[in-house]
Amino acid sequence: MKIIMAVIKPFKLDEVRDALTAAGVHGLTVTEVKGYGRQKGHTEIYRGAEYAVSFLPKLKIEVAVPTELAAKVVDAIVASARTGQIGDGKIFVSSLEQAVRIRTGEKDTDAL
Amino acid sequence: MKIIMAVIKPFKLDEVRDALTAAGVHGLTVTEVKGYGRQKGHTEIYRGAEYAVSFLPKLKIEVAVPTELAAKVVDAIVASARTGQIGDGKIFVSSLEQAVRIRTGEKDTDAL
Amino acid sequence: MKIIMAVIKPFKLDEVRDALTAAGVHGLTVTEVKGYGRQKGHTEIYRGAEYAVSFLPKLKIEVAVPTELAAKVVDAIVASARTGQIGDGKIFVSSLEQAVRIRTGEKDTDAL
Amino acid sequence: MYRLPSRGAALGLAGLALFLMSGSAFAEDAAAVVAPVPNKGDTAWLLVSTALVLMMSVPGLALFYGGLVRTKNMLSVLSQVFMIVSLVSVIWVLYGYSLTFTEGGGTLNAFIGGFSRVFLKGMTPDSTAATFSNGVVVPELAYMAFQMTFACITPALIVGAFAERIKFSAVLVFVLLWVTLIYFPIAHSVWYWAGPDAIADAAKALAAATDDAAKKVAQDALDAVNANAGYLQQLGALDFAGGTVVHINAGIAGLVGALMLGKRVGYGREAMAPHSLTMTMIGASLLWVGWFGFNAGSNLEANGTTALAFVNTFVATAAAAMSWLFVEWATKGKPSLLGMVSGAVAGLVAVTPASGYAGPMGALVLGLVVSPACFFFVSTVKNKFGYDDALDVFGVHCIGGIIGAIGTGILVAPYLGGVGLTSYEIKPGAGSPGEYVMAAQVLIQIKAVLYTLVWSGVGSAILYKLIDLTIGLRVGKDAEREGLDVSEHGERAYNY
Amino acid sequence: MYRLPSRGAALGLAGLALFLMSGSAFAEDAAAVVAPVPNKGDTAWLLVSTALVLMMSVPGLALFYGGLVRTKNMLSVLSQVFMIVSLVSVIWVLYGYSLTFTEGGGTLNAFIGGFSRVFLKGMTPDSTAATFSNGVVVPELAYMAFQMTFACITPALIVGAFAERIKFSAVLVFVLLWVTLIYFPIAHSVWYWAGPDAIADAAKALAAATDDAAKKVAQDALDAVNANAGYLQQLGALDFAGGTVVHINAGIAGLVGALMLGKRVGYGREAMAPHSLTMTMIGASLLWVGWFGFNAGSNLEANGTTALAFVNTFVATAAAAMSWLFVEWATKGKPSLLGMVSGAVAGLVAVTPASGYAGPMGALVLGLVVSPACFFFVSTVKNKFGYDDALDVFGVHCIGGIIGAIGTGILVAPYLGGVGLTSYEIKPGAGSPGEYVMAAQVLIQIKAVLYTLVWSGVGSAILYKLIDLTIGLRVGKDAEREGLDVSEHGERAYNY
Amino acid sequence: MYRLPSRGAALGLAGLALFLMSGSAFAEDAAAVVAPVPNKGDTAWLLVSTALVLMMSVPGLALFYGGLVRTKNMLSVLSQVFMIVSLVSVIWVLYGYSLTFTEGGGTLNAFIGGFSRVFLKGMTPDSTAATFSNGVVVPELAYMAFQMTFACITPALIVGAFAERIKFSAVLVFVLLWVTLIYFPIAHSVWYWAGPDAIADAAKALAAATDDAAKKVAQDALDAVNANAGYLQQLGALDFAGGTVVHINAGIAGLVGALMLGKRVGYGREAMAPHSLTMTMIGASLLWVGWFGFNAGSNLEANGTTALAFVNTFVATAAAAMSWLFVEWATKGKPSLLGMVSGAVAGLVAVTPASGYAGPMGALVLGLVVSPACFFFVSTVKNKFGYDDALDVFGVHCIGGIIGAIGTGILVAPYLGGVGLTSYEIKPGAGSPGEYVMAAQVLIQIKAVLYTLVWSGVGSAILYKLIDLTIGLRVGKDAEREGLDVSEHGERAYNY
Ligand SMILES: Nc1ncnc2c1ncn2[C@@H]1O[C@H](COP(=O)(O)OP(=O)(O)O)[C@@H](O)[C@H]1O
Ligand SMILES: Nc1ncnc2c1ncn2[C@@H]1O[C@H](COP(=O)(O)OP(=O)(O)O)[C@@H](O)[C@H]1O
Ligand SMILES: Nc1ncnc2c1ncn2[C@@H]1O[C@H](COP(=O)(O)OP(=O)(O)O)[C@@H](O)[C@H]1O
Repeated sequence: MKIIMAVIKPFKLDEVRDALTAAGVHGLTVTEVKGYGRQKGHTEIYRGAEYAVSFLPKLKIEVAVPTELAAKVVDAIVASARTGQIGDGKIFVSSLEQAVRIRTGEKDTDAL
Repeated sequence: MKIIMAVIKPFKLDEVRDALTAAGVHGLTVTEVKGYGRQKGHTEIYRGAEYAVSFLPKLKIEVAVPTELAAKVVDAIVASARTGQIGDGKIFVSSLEQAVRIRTGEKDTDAL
Repeated sequence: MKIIMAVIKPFKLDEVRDALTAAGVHGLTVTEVKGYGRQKGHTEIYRGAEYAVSFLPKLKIEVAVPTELAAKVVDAIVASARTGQIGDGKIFVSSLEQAVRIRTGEKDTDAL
Repeated sequence: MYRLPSRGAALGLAGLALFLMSGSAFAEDAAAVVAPVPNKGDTAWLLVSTALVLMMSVPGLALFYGGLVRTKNMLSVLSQVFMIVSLVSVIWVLYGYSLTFTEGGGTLNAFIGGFSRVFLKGMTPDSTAATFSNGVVVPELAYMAFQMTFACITPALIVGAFAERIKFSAVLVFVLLWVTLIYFPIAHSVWYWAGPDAIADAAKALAAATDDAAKKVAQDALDAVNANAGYLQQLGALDFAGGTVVHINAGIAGLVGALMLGKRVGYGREAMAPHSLTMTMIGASLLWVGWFGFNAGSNLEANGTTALAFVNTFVATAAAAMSWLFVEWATKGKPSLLGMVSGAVAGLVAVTPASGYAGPMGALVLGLVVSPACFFFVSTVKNKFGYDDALDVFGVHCIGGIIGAIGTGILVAPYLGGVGLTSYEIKPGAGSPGEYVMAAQVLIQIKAVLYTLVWSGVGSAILYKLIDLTIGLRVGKDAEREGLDVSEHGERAYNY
Repeated sequence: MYRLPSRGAALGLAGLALFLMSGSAFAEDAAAVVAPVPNKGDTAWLLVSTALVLMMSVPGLALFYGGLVRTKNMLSVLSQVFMIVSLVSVIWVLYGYSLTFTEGGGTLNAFIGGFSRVFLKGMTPDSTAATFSNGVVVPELAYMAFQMTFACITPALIVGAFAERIKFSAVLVFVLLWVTLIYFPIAHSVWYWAGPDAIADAAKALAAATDDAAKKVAQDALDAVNANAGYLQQLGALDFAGGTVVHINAGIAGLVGALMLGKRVGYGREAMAPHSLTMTMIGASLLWVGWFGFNAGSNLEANGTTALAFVNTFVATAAAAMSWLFVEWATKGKPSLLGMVSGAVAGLVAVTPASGYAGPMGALVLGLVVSPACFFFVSTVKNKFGYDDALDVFGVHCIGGIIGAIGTGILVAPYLGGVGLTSYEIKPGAGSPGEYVMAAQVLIQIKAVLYTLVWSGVGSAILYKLIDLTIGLRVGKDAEREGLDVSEHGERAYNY
Repeated sequence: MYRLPSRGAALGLAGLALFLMSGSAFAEDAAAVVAPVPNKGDTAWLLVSTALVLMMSVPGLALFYGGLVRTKNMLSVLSQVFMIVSLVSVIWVLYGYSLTFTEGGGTLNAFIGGFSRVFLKGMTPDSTAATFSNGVVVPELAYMAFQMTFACITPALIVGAFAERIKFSAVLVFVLLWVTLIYFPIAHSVWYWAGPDAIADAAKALAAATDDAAKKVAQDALDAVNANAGYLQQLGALDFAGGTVVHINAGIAGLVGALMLGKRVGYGREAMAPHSLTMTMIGASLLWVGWFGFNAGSNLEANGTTALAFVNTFVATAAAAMSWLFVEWATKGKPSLLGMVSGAVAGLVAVTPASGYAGPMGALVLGLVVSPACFFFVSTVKNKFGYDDALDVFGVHCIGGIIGAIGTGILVAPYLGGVGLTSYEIKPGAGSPGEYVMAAQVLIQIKAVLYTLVWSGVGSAILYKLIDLTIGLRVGKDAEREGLDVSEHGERAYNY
């Protein structure tokens, strides 16, 4: 199994979710994160103090999939999350050794 | 070493923490996340607009453990986080190559 | 490639970011988390009710790097995030199989 | 707070001036001819006070309570308070005002009013209501609106006791029944009377009576006027702005509700920290500000006594905030904001019945005393007995109300700086000091407290039971876990 | 709400007393000598009302609206409202008050005032303005300030319609033009008149005229006084506190704006849930509290009619909150807080023109009726036609305003508990019941509604177009995605 | 704002009417017999104003400041403000009012009052206090309460300067000492006088004196009355509502505190963005609304001058909000909400001393001028000198206060639309225009500013040092990192 972690632009969530569902993924976990990268941020001024804000709001999606689905899922994310502008985000794929469904105790691909 | 990531129902946190402590784990990291899965969400209506909310609040627990403790920890989570109802969550286990304690620079199992 | 996850004290973020940039890292992702460990928390009292708060605010940094950079990055984090006091945090290194830049579809080290 | 049967014809200022110019002596018989006209300063003050008391409920109380619950129940608290205010104000104009402030039938009149003002029948911009001063009236519509806000906030206070677990529909039905069967009767018992001018007129007639037969008739008439009052009013209970009517009444109803609904899921096991003490602080501050309308507005006029009630409200609150702070600091090690604002509310509650009667130093002492008592209840008694009075309605409002009610009987003492009792008979046409015996007054106050505790406690228990057996009081366990905002209202408070 | 040319010399109370003491009869000619002095109760009330109406805008309306947008646009809404209030109050003292409440030139006077009060020229603490009552005046500065708050809040209402996408600079320019070309003329049309004393004086002169020639002259003078009024005032349109001037006016301008700016990026596709219903509830509550200043303050005096307007405002709001709740509960399955507070605002809007005219039961019915209508517009009509009136300015303010304006024509009926029409001619020197025919009055009300819809609708469209062609109305797509807070103001609302 | 020794016997309206009816001439000797009674409109206004000023502190100022700190210090700010208000109001009734507004002993009287009103001794609902008008009084309790709110808010303003790092206990001890040794003396110096009636009586006696000996005696008596006033009052310094007493006083104390406590950990290195500009905006709005009580309430009566102070407060604020906006827009590229509300507060500060003296156009100019000055201080001077005046107490309140104080000396000029100076001697019994020379007045104003800067600056420095050496001023570094909410109060503001 693989665990795929993708950092995307927040407003792309619904599209990505739909694409993943279409790709046969039934569950995922989303976290609000701040990203730092090539995309430049903005400056905020509070009275005298100026702050360069270089961390931008992003969403991190984590989805565990059977190995054979991994490539398809990566493609689905790329297709649905892309706007073509800097800051679209990244996908990171790692191997996953074990998955357990807490409710049933089912293991591995049955648990996904 | 293994890094175990578990998605659980928020109100189960204290029980899981206690179970992990009992299993010999001394540290863990928790993140507020939103989960999408079999558990169905709810509908919110704001004046004319209806939104189907399918992302539900969950907590993600990350805990790094020596390999030999991994199975015990997984069991402890399953036992303490289970309510038997849909949405209890998942556990994902991956291998961890290195751990460092920032304060001391200790490495690997010493760092946990 | 490696994916490095570090849990640090929140006010150390800017220093760590600078250290990472100096080490040649161009992007990272940050999450607000709560940490439980040796560092003891505090007690909160709300009228009659006392709560022992053992989860403390931390930041989790995730950064994907080419394997050859990993050690340097770990050292940079240790150096910049350390205060020498309990609760400075941990660094966890795992192997990363694939990285994709969503905007361009670039793969692996090109994507970082 | 008293109501006089409205007078049909209110003359304008010009009329008064004409009268003054008429050259005739300012004789008593002439005075009887001219119905008093409201002073515009009084009217302005009473209307402002009314707005202030509304502000106490929404957003004041709603935020004070809302900040203390968990995020997932924020909207449920706000909704309950907002809808209670709406519901009760509609009930009030339909029949509540009439049942509370008009004369009821025969002996029933001691406990409940009648129907002469149902749908505000016969009330016009010219209708007037009595004040505490002879010859001083206010527009009855203003008086009605002012009293409306009291009827609105009292049941809203209750919901804090069973927050985070009650059905919204149950709240509405409960409040409808509760104001009708508990609040209106108690308010009538405490506040209904014939007004100072009726007493003065009867007393004057008595003084003017020459032969014995006429004296007897006049005495009977005076007795009838005095008997035309609510039960606790007849007893002589002092409650300037609602210690019994509002706080004890709501506080005991809350406790009973908390007991009958049972504890929240996870109570005592899971952390239930307030989701936003910022909101609680805003709410407490607005309660403080609005409470000037509540207490000083209860004088109905804008005079020196109003200023006294205002000052007392200010000082008791400040003193109580401080004393809670120091008690908490000493016993728990840290002075908390929630402690301060809880103390402030306790002080406001305690000074409510005393506000127009005590002197400023008396109010200060009352404030210093009430907080430790309430603190003890919310932090020790509650934990000991284990009832889940979620937002301490009993510990703060009922206990604070009792201390205030009894304290009023003490602090009204002229030798303690209080204003003493006022008699409208000794010098008819002007209030003058009546006889005051502390022990006697304290006893009366205790009776009024017990009367309220029993009527409201038992009555509320019956109502809760009734609702539980019909539509049900409590949401399901899953709905409670999910939070009432989503499960009952289909919304979330925050989407940051 | 009317303005009287200020009187140069206002005597103090001592002067009045001296006059009263002079021994001469309180004759009409003597009365003409003494300029009326403001009653301090009236002044206090009017100033409090002014503060309350400011509180409606900031923080009230700002929070009500702000809570409904997404986090990233919170500050933009707060900024727009705050700056509109600031900008318009400066414009108001520079020339707005003059254009609205002084006599304009010739026939133009039906539509716009003149320049005699530009920069508040000639206004001193002693200047006075007329009220609805003969011989009763208030300090003109207080009257000016009160009216200022109306001019401030009206354009602030509009911004809800095109929230989350308009340029800040465009808002400022639009508001500058809009108040000048739309608001001041409409307010003048509805509220400008010569005041009751001018009518009374002319009517008295007519009554005193003996021969035919004199009668004709006097009649002409009376006609001139009556003609010295805004167009809709001359028509006889009733708008106690601004149903047409404020709500319909702003509501239609909002709709046109929403149409011309187009939908928000992602509208209908992305979730746009309110970021903080807590803030919305605070805002709605403060609107309710402040609206007493708006409606009851519009009586300018503190008397029984003020109390009536107060009560009507209270009751209509409560009824409307309840009726929205129940309609929503029935049709959508859950009673939401946003529903309740939307209903409350709809009730406040509807009762605004009627507040001093209807009886409390009339107001209650108005409240019950307005919510279902507004609910239908925001939940059905809007979705059907697909315009993005982001915060339902049209659905609540315009629709609610129309129902209120027409309802006023009905509910003013004495046989429905209303106060009827007032004539200042029949008994010169005292208002007395004028002739009322429901159908005729309703027709007048409809005319006033249409007049406002057309003037404001067309006028606003032209202004939007103009701005779009010059500095541009809308921010870029990226700026909109990022949120106006950061892109337009360089700040974020929350850094938790 | 001045206090008159209270009069034992206040007659009711009936008494006044009787007097009017007595047929005797309204002669001066007769007038002396009848003690003036408060007008209910004045009383209503003064009490409302008092409530408004309390609202400025809690929740107004607390939110304004609280929103600007980081989440972890939110409750500490709210707690400090709330407890300062509580503490100072208790001190005020115990001895503060007496020290400020009664006659002190001998030459000391120029700087501090006496003990005749300790514990509010001898104060009853019938006690009255003087206003600015001859023969017009208000209930002394209302006056006392109004002034109390000024004493409460002034030290609360200071805490913004050293927010996020001071010990809670240090705040309490500092404030206790500071109000006693700095605030009461300065308020006495500026506001204590014998009242207009005392001057009128003495002036009348002088006018009535026939021979030289009697003239000398009468002149000496008049001089004594005039000398029975605070030092700056004797100088002739104008401070309508507290530019020196409140804002300069607090502003300089804040700066000294910021310097003595040192910078926050991480200042200049870590981002310290406001945690909730929403709260700051709510706070600023409530400050605006409440400030009408502060400024227009300071007239004590509800008359045309009150309306003038009200209008000035409104207009200066709006103008200052706009001018900050445009300066910031021009220099930093974006118009921020924080800028607008900072400007609004600067405008409120500047207009405070001028509010009852300037004309509306003068107030407008004052508003336009003050913002750029304050903006320069908070964005350039502060960065340049590197002091950590966390919430810009110095930059806004002290600088704004200085500009207002000096501007008052200019804008009071009748030829600039101001009301000029008032003399109570020229026409005894009625205020009339006194002699005004701009240069002289401006010099007096500058003296008053310097006096305040020195007294408060030096005095505060000594107090800080004292506390630092005893209980310590600052929390430990870890406690500061963790945030004062948890480390000092054991709570968190938000648990979302
Ligand atoms: N090396 C990295 N490790 C972890 N996250 C990264 C890394 N580089 C970028 N990111 C994440 O990806 C987001 C987008 O990256 P950015 O360089 O701004 O644009 P792009 O992906 O278009 O090249 C960042 O905001 C950050 O959250
Ligand atoms: N494939 C997956 N990858 C990552 N997280 C998942 C995945 N499937 C489920 N989850 C997480 O687990 C939670 C529970 O899953 P759900 O299907 O609702 O119930 P259950 O675990 O009882 O089958 C989800 O809310 C989501 O956070
Ligand atoms: N086994 C673990 N797995 C995951 N996170 C951990 C683990 N142990 C500690 N942490 C994280 O590291 C943080 C610091 O750990 P702690 O034991 O308090 O101090 P130190 O790192 O100095 O030994 C914790 O707050 C927690 O977030």
